Amino acid sequence: MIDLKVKIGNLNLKNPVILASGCCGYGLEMEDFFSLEEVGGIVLKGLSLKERQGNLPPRICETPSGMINSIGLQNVGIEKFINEKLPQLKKKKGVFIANIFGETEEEYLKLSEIINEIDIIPAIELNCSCPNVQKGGIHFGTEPEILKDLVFKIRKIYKKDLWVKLSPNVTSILPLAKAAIDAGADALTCANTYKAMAIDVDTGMVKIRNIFGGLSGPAIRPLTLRLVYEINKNFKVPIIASGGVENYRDGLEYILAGASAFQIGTILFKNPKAPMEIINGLKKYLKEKKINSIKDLIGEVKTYE
Amino acid sequence: MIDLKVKIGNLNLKNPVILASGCCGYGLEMEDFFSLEEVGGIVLKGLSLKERQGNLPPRICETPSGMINSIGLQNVGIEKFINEKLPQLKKKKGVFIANIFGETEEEYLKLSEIINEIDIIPAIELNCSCPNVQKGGIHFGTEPEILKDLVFKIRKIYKKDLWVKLSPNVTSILPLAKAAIDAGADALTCANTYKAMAIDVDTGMVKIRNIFGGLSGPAIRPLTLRLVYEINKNFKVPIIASGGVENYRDGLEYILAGASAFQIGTILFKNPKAPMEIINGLKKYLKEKKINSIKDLIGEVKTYE
Amino acid sequence: MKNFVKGKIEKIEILSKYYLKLKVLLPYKKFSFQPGQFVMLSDKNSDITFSRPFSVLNWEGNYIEILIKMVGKFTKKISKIRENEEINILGPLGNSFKKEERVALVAGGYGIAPLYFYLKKGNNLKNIYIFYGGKTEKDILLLEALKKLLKKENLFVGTEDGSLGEKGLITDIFQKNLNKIKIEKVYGCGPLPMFKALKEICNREKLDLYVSMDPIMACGYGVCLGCVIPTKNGNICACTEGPIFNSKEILWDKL
Amino acid sequence: MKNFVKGKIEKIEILSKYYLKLKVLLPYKKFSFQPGQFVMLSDKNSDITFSRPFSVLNWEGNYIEILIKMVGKFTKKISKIRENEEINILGPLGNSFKKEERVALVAGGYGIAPLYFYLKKGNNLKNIYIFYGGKTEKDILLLEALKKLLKKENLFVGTEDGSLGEKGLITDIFQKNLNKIKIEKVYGCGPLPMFKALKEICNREKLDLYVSMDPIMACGYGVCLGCVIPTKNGNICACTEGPIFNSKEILWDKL
Ligand SMILES: Cc1cc2nc3c(=O)[nH]c(=O)nc-3n(C[C@H](O)[C@H](O)[C@H](O)COP(=O)(O)OP(=O)(O)OC[C@H]3O[C@@H](n4cnc5c(N)ncnc54)[C@H](O)[C@@H]3O)c2cc1C
Ligand SMILES: Cc1cc2nc3c(=O)[nH]c(=O)nc-3n(C[C@H](O)[C@H](O)[C@H](O)COP(=O)(O)OP(=O)(O)OC[C@H]3O[C@@H](n4cnc5c(N)ncnc54)[C@H](O)[C@@H]3O)c2cc1C
Ligand SMILES: Cc1cc2nc3c(=O)[nH]c(=O)nc-3n(C[C@H](O)[C@H](O)[C@H](O)COP(=O)(O)O)c2cc1C
Ligand SMILES: Cc1cc2nc3c(=O)[nH]c(=O)nc-3n(C[C@H](O)[C@H](O)[C@H](O)COP(=O)(O)O)c2cc1C
Ligand code: FES
Ligand code: FES
Repeated sequence: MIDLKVKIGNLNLKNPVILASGCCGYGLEMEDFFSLEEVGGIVLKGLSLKERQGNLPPRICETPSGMINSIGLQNVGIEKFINEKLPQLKKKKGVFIANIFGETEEEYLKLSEIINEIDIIPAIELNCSCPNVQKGGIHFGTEPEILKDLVFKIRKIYKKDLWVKLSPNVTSILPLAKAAIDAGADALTCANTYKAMAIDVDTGMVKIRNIFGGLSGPAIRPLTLRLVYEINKNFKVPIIASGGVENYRDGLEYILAGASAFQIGTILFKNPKAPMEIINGLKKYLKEKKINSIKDLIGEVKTYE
Repeated sequence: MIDLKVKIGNLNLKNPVILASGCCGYGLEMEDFFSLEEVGGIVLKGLSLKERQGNLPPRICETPSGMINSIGLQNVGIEKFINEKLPQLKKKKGVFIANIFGETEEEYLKLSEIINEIDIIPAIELNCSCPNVQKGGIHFGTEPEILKDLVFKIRKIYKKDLWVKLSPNVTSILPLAKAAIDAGADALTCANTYKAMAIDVDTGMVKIRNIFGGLSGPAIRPLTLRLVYEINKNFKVPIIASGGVENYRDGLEYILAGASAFQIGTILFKNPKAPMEIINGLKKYLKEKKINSIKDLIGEVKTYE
Repeated sequence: MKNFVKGKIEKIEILSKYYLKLKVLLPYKKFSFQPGQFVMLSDKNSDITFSRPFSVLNWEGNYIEILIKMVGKFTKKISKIRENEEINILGPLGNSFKKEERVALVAGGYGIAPLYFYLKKGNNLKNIYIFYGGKTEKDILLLEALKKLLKKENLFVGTEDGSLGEKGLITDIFQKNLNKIKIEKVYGCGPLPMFKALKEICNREKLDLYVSMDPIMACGYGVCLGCVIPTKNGNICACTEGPIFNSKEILWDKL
Repeated sequence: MKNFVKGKIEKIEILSKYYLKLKVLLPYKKFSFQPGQFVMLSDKNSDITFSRPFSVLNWEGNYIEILIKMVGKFTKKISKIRENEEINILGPLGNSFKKEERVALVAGGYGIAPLYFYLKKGNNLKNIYIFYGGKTEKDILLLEALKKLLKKENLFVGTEDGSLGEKGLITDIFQKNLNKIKIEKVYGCGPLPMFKALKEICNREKLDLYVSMDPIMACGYGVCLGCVIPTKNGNICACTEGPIFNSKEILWDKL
């Protein structure tokens, strides 16, 4: 029997395929394509304390093997989430993880407190790396001391699993990984999007109203893969990779580099059934290679002597 | 008459299309495809004091819309360059720029001194950002103080134009840009490659023997474009963009973002005639838009109010 | 229920220099399309990140037809697809044009697609008028089919260079003929400048205007939040709550 | 002089499940190819970063033929190219096999291509032997053409599963038949494991071995330095100073 189960901190996941935050709505949108319990986990659209309208369009543009987004963290806010989305999610099986962000420490803490009480949510993913919002956000993710402080305070309030999603827009990711681990993170999500821009040469206009946005998609996979590898070489923490996975082979690159699971985001826009294809691909790969458990592959990349 | 001329520091270039270091050999290799004086400039393969064999293969691999390289700065060394390549270059017309790197400050200084005496080379491009070599290289490019010191010392020795090629693998490029400008750089090349890796999931091996290499090609264009834009917003220095230009439209993105010229590297591998296509494309664009000089486009990107 | 399936190219027809028509066989019959709804298309070969939205031009039984203007990466490559090859289809998506007794349809360019479908599915076309414009005659498509559906008095065609129909902007032609027709609503489908002119006319004439917006979309099913239209009720996804909006709701100056 | 031109696909022939043959029309006659030389191919549609190296299988007048094994991104897509479509060609590239009187050619897989070209261009094939191996009969190509060129005694075919010719590794077959033939040199073209076995045999038998290496290449004309082979004289570009190397020069354990 092929075993795709993985463990992230205290969480046992059916398989290592997790839907990335901001790319699968509140999970419910995916139900037409597969049943939500089929995937390892679903990270919900980033939640803030108050409802947010996000940025004005244009918010997205295509780039070579990727895309830039500057949604501006549009979301219904925690209250509406609890009143309108949660009752629906409660009817589903599936592992739902809350992705949260704030513009102040207090916001983060309040959100964590509230989500601590939601029984169907076993983990929080802390988005401290979103490059889209002018205020807050970006600071938490690039300064180890600030990050450590934030994670530490949330850790005291929040009793379940805490994932910290790192920003890749740094000279070295290791001090930030260390800060999060030292402050008590159960796992690291590596990583968010890369700060980018694009220009329409026909009109001379920036393609994103906010000028800058975050680059995602296959283009960034080699960059994030190196980050995952480096973190794994230096720390013992479970890693959830996120960046440019389109198929099971891309996911395996991350597993071999040291990730215990991987998220899929951008590919969902073109192929909402990608998660099922990836799960089947992983099963087939393990079978052909006569490997029983995907756990046996984590961090097993070979290098030249 | 369409005018493609641009000025970088004290250098007048025929057009803004420059061949990137490490992607066009010593220039001579391109002669089968166009005559060397047709392009704005040619940055020669990175030179070190001593000949270098570079890394063992595999050194390159393809990635989505890009590639990773870890050549390890293989080159003939300055002596052989002067004895074997220079006499050939002297017979050609064309703007040849030396790209140099060292593992110590002394190496950089000695190289600069020697190149200062070569009359056909009007500028040095300082490679302080190559992520491939374990010793040296990387340090100079990520610490503003170290960079400033290095550029300052070279500036005193080297009398012609000095371009500093920045590393993009930093939290913010602005302190490094400032360091180079303060120390007397005539122009900034923005930027080198992004640290990356890839794994062959069939064999479980890293695809690059050295594990890490530098990502180049269209995949990185949105990332480097944002760096060029940021530098241009903050400083008055001439910028030479480098990253993922495949056609005239890509080059124009950089010009609009604030670059005075742009380099083309990776595309040469697939299309050695790309420089000519790009020059023709620029001419056609300016003609259609009824713009006389490409200089009128530098930094002219429009943003939403 | 949205379906994500592989359709089979049954026919590909080049209509003019810029336009082609695809006939795509759907794998089963669960689909049901209303006029104004769209599908997202993608294929294995064109290296796109986003799937691409296209209005349904016609739906019958187990196939749909799509009218495609060749403007960029995907639409130019799709012209090379061969019959029997597969294409990914996600649909049906979005809201639709409500059936009305007295309505003027104003179409520009590929905007004809959903409005043609509207006519096709209508049963009483007596008081339905269409104003269909383009730059040149090359932009006017399906004219024979339209003539079969509508009486001459109900069909207004215009081109900017006068190469077909009346010369002028279709919105001007619409304005000029308003006194001849009796309508309650206007459905618009076309480029932004057309909408802006149309909106002025409808405001002045106190006509309800509904427009089908075409922002860049990545997913088409409400998860990327890339396709929002700024409205009085906030930023609203065109793919799930549009693409058809009451013109009065839209904050036009924020577009 | 290297030419970078657009060739026109004159014919595409699927030879077996994994192999196809392209006949490409060159735009002019400046080209001249020696056996062992290669070209770099690229096209507009497949989203590749590197152009791809392929040996010349045959060159006559204004066309070349290329044998392609469908293994990945580019080679699988190229199988969909249509006649009269264009393809970018850079060539001629690399060194070539020197003409010899008494030589054994050992070919595995697509390694047959340059060796077939060598035979084609040779005039006295009396003392030239070819050992041609593959996994199964599906990997053995051009057999009829080879039979036309060579006498039966000079042609050795083997497959690992015995489905065609002798059963076994072609290097074992080579070893076994060495006493029957009189040669001075060996030209090898095939996968790395074949080279390693061949090298042992040739060392033992004191035969000069030349091998055609196939590292990953990006440019093919000496500017990327991606294709180096570690040799006693340092890291040497296979595209400009190879692809054919004296086996003794190569540092095999560094590959
Ligand atoms: C609800 C909806 C229905 C549509 N129906 C049709 C239809 O029936 N027939 C048809 O031909 N097209 C239709 N479109 C537009 C179509 O989706 C775009 O033309 C297509 O996505 C362009 O893809 P491309 O890869 O060829 O162009 P790209 O290479 O992506 O872009 C080429 C140019 O087109 C612009 N562009 C890209 N997407 C859009 C867009 N959504 N709207 C306007 N301009 C765009 C780009 O900014 C660029 O300047 C519809 C769009 C929407 C949102
Ligand atoms: C001098 C030379 C001559 C060649 N002659 C021929 C020929 O006549 N016919 C032919 O079919 N092939 C030939 N090859 C090999 C051919 O270049 C590769 O098979 C091709 O580049 C693969 O491209 P792809 O996009 O289909 O595969 P990719 O998707 O790029 O790769 C698929 C798999 O093939 C491997 N691969 C990629 N490039 C090479 C390579 N250069 N050598 C070995 N494995 C590789 C990859 O690692 C990967 O595992 C030659 C190579 C060289 C260097
Ligand atoms: C449109 C869009 C919206 C996103 N929103 C969020 C978000 O709300 N919170 C977050 O932590 N990450 C967000 N991300 C980042 C993704 O979760 C993911 O980490 C990133 O896109 C890289 O993975 P991918 O290449 O598979 O998309 C968003 C990404 C995209 C493309
Ligand atoms: C194979 C290869 C070798 C390179 N060697 C050098 C070098 O010696 N010195 C240097 O400064 N940059 C070097 N670069 C970086 C390029 O000059 C260029 O800045 C980078 O590739 C981004 O541009 P591109 O996307 O157009 O290739 C090299 C890049 C490649 C791909
Ligand atoms: S297109 Fe993705 S939410 Fe509308
Ligand atoms: S393939 Fe580029 S140097 Fe040989």
